[in-house]
Amino acid sequence: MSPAWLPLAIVATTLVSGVVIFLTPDRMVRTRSALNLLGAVATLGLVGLLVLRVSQGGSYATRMPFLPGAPLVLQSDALSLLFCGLSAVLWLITTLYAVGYLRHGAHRPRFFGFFAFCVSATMGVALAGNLLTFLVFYEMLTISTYPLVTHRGDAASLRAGRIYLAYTLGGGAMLLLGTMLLYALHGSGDFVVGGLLSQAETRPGDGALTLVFAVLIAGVGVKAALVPLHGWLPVAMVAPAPVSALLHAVAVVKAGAFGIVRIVYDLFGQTLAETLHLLPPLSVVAAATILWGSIRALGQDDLKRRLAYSTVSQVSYIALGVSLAHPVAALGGIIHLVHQGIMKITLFFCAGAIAETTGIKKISDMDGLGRRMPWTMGAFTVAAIGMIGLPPTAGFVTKWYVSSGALESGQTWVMVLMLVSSGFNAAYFLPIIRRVWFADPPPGTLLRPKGLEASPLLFGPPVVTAALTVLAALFAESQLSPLGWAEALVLREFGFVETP
Amino acid sequence: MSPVDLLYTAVAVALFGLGLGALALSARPLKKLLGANVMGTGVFSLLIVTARGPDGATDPVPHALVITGIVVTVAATGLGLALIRRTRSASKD
Amino acid sequence: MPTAASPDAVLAALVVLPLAAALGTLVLPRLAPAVATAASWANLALVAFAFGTIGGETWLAGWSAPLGIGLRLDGLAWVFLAFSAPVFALAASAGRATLAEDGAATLWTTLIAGVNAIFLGADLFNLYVGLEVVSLSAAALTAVGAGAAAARAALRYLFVGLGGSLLYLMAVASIYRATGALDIGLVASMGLQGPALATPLALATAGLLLKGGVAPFHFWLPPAHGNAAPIVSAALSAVVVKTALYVLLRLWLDVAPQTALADAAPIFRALGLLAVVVGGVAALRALRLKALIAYSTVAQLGYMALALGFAAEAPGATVAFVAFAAAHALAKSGLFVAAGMIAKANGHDEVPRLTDPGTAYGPAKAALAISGGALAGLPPTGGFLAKWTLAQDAAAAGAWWVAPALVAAGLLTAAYMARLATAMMRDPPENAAADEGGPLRGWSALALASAALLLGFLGAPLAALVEAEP
Amino acid sequence: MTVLVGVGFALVSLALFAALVATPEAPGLGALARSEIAATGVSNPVTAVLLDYRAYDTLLELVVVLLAAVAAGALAPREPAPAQLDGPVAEAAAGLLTPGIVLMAGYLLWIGSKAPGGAFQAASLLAGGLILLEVTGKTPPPRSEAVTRAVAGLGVLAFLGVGVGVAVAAANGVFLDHPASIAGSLILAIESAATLGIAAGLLALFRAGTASA
Repeated sequence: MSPAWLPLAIVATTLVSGVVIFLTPDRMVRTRSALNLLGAVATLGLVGLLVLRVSQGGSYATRMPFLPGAPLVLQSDALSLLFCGLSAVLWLITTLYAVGYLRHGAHRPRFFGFFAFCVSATMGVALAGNLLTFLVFYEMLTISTYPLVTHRGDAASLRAGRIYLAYTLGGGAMLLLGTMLLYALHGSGDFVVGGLLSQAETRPGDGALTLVFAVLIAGVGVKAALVPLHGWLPVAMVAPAPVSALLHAVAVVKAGAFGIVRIVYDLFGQTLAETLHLLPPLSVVAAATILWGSIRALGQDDLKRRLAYSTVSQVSYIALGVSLAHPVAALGGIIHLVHQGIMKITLFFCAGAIAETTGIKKISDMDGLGRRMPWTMGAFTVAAIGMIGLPPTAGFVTKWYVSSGALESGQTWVMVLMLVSSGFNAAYFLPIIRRVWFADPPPGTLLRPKGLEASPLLFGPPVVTAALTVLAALFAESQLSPLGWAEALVLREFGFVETP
Repeated sequence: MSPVDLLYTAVAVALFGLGLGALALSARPLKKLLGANVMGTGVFSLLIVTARGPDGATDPVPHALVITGIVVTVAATGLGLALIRRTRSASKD
Repeated sequence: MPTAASPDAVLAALVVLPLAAALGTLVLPRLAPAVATAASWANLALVAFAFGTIGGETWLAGWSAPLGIGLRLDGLAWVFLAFSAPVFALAASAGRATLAEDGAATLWTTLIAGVNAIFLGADLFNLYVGLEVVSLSAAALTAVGAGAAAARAALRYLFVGLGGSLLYLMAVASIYRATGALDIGLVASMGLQGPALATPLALATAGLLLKGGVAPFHFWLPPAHGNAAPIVSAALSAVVVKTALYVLLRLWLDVAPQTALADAAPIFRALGLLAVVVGGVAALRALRLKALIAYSTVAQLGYMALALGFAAEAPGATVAFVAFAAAHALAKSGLFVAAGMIAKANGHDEVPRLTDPGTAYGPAKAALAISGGALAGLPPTGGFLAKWTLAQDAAAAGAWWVAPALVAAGLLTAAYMARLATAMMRDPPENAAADEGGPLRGWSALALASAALLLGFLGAPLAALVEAEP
Repeated sequence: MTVLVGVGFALVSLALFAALVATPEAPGLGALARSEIAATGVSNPVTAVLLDYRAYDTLLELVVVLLAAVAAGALAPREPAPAQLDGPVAEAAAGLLTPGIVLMAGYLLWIGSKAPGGAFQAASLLAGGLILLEVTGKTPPPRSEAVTRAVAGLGVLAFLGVGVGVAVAAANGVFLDHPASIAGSLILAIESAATLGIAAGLLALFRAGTASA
């Protein structure tokens, strides 16, 4: 297959597998699961192939005619591969988890069909070569995630769905408006290394550009759950666990954060962003979100809602890193894209496993759970430590880079913010760990089930992702680790070294 | 325009306006239908006035248009009556 | 365009074929539905074949202007034919029960003939007769096989049609009186201005806006489209209202000089915005499913009026007008057919109580989702293409308020489409009858909706067709 | 409110009248129509316009009558009404008038090509006669609704048949382009079919109207 079609192939495989899954009748569980896995493995293979080729210096773009003067472009650059790789790996793991989680639910073809569409949209968002393509897949992501959020079909899910749609379609509308204005003003919205607008000879007036920046950031900010646009995320926790895991820890939230990175670096570019001093307000909003998310997380007794608010806070690390206008901080921000994904998905997997096997949803009922579900709670603990940012976890790497970048660029308030937020993280994760391992379970609960603590499909995935959390930190320096990739990208972005 | 043409044009326009008023404002469907017919007659009289050439030779094209218009209006009126009767009989049972 | 077949034969055939089918339905009443469906598909094939004769024209009965009547097929006309024909074909296949009603098949074929006659018509009076053929067929079809409410709606629709046609006819009479010509090209070359141009244009525009259901003349549309049978509602909202707006476009682009359109632009923009708001809010509050969809038509027609409002300053706006017409036609007809099925499966059509009709309705639900996206202008559908083109052209012409207005209107549409999405996710009560949804109908609806999606990718060819020649 | 709208319409009419008075009348197509009449095969210019120059308009007009007749029949309530006119005077009158009416209709049809007359006038007269019979209880043919509708389609059938036949005969000629030599007889053929068609159509419209109110 000629390489130029590789990016399109990645997006298409998941799309086609989604359509095929839709057509398989409900009762054919095994065939559907097989199809699902086949799709996931095929996508992972293609992404692997792409990563390999790009590391050997190739670069691939698929251009498709779409609107007059504005084609659809899917291209592979370091940033897209980072997000693509993350999604492909985690999709495979989550598919396994979802098969175990939904053993006996209704509407499964619909669930897995939209699940595949959603990943296809995420791949599209990752590989988008211009703002228009990004918008198309960004909206497709909204549409394909809505049925997943409202999967249970009961009143609570429908209400959550309505709120979810209101926020995400509102965000989509802002992004659409920004895209329309940019294409009207500048005629193109291609993502260019070093920033399309900073390198453009003639560009629209500063006022117009600032407006477009604000509108675009508001558009992606909804999915990136920046305060005050984060309201939908805790509400959407009513969705089944695999949805919360993949979507709200990886796909949807990251699409927003990824959008911020694209807009700041590849659309406006570092230099223009600084001259128009667009970044300070962004860093203030990011900081506010980090604090607000952590504070709200403290007060939640429902495990998934606490994790949800933690996501709101954690995602803004990416926005913060990017908005500090310093290479090392930017590196921390970008790398958190991957790290937060791995850690948060572990936590959601565990939350789902706990709810599915023991029915416990409240943190106050989780006493002594460690003895009953050692593997799951072990993975939970590793991920929780990662979120707090203690070595040797991926979380530590992120915070290390962001804070050292902030120090070097003299923005010491960021260092303080890092410490405070780590404190908050500890404040809402450590009690859970203490309760799970050191408190004794309420009398009469089944201590140690004879066989496995839950179906292997439920506790396997979190253990794998927890391991990844640790591995990402230990092998941070190696070329193929997320950090390696991010380093190549950031150095290129800041112009220290030519692209490979 | 000769005074006679002026008069005919005025009558044509008046019929058109009255017909339009009746069609739009009257509540009873039969009256609306009659209004439409009067409005049509207004347009057709204007066409006939136009057909009167200055040298007395009439222009056949407007005449043909009027015949076509009249037949279309008759057909529409027939359909309108059938629909009025259907609304009455449908609302009865 | 290489004209493989002579335009004379092809253009005439586009009108003769449906009329022959109409006679067929009279001669073989029991086979009427089959004849009507076959004719609809043959019409689609003929329209596809007619692509080769774009740019061709034919003077019927051998007499050229000013005495004779011409049929002309330019890119614009072909696009209107190209989105109407699939609607008729797929709706006919999805509505065999409705076509079996007494007289329905005949009216369906005369409706197609009237629509083709209008899109090909190049003579002002001939367009009047074409509009009458369409109005009477549509009004009668609205009442066919439906209850008292549909009969009342059909009667009001007939009166609106009659009033609109006679307003238009008075305009034609005034134009003939001032120019002595009826052919559009000829009248345009006469260079009418002042009151001789303004009055007929105003009368014709009022009449055509009334027949086109553009707000504030939209009062008749929701009852008519809401009460008719699903495939009739599909044909009415997708094609019939567009015929009046097509004639309006012809008048303002071909007959009136560009300065006249520039002067009238603020009116069309105001009407457009009014329609978008009125239709959108009403759709948001509508209780019944078909009323919601009908009010959505009122809103979507507003986009077309808005596009016409910019046609003077930015030629690309005509492409937007056509794209809105095409995307709405395909998406709305798919939506009506799918909604008809879903309402029947639910046993009622009150939106707040609608529930998921079950897996047998997969294609219908997919059609609902895709057409909802197309109407809301979500990328990559045809609706998005239309909005994008209009926003870019308006911005080029300095009207920066259009982009936010279109995006806000899109949100409003998405809001009332979300009501349907919520319904489709609502699990049915246990005792819901699992009626086996007709397989064909669901796929017809999905085919129409997918065409609206595909349109999103045909921006460049569409622009080339519409702006082919002056 | 209605007064307001009424005043609005009055203003519209005044504006229209003012515009019409202000615009000079164009000479119209009278001279041209007469100069070309030789090729149409008829000498009455109005019939020439109706059946040759703008024959396509007339075709669509016949379609309107046909579809109105079909629709009215389909929508009217089912039960046919008893005869309204009965008694010896009515029956005698019907008996006496009908042959005259049919003859007169034939004459109007025939004279149409030379003087004012033609299909529409003949059909209206014929329909009047048929309705007279219908009302006095002697339902004239075509009796069943299906046959009436089929007969109502005769006019359209004739137009299509001649129009396509002429185009095919002239080797991709133009629809309805009657060759000058046989134009007159073609037009007469079409007019005769149209007379029967429109008469049946009007009869169908009448029958739809008389079904019980």
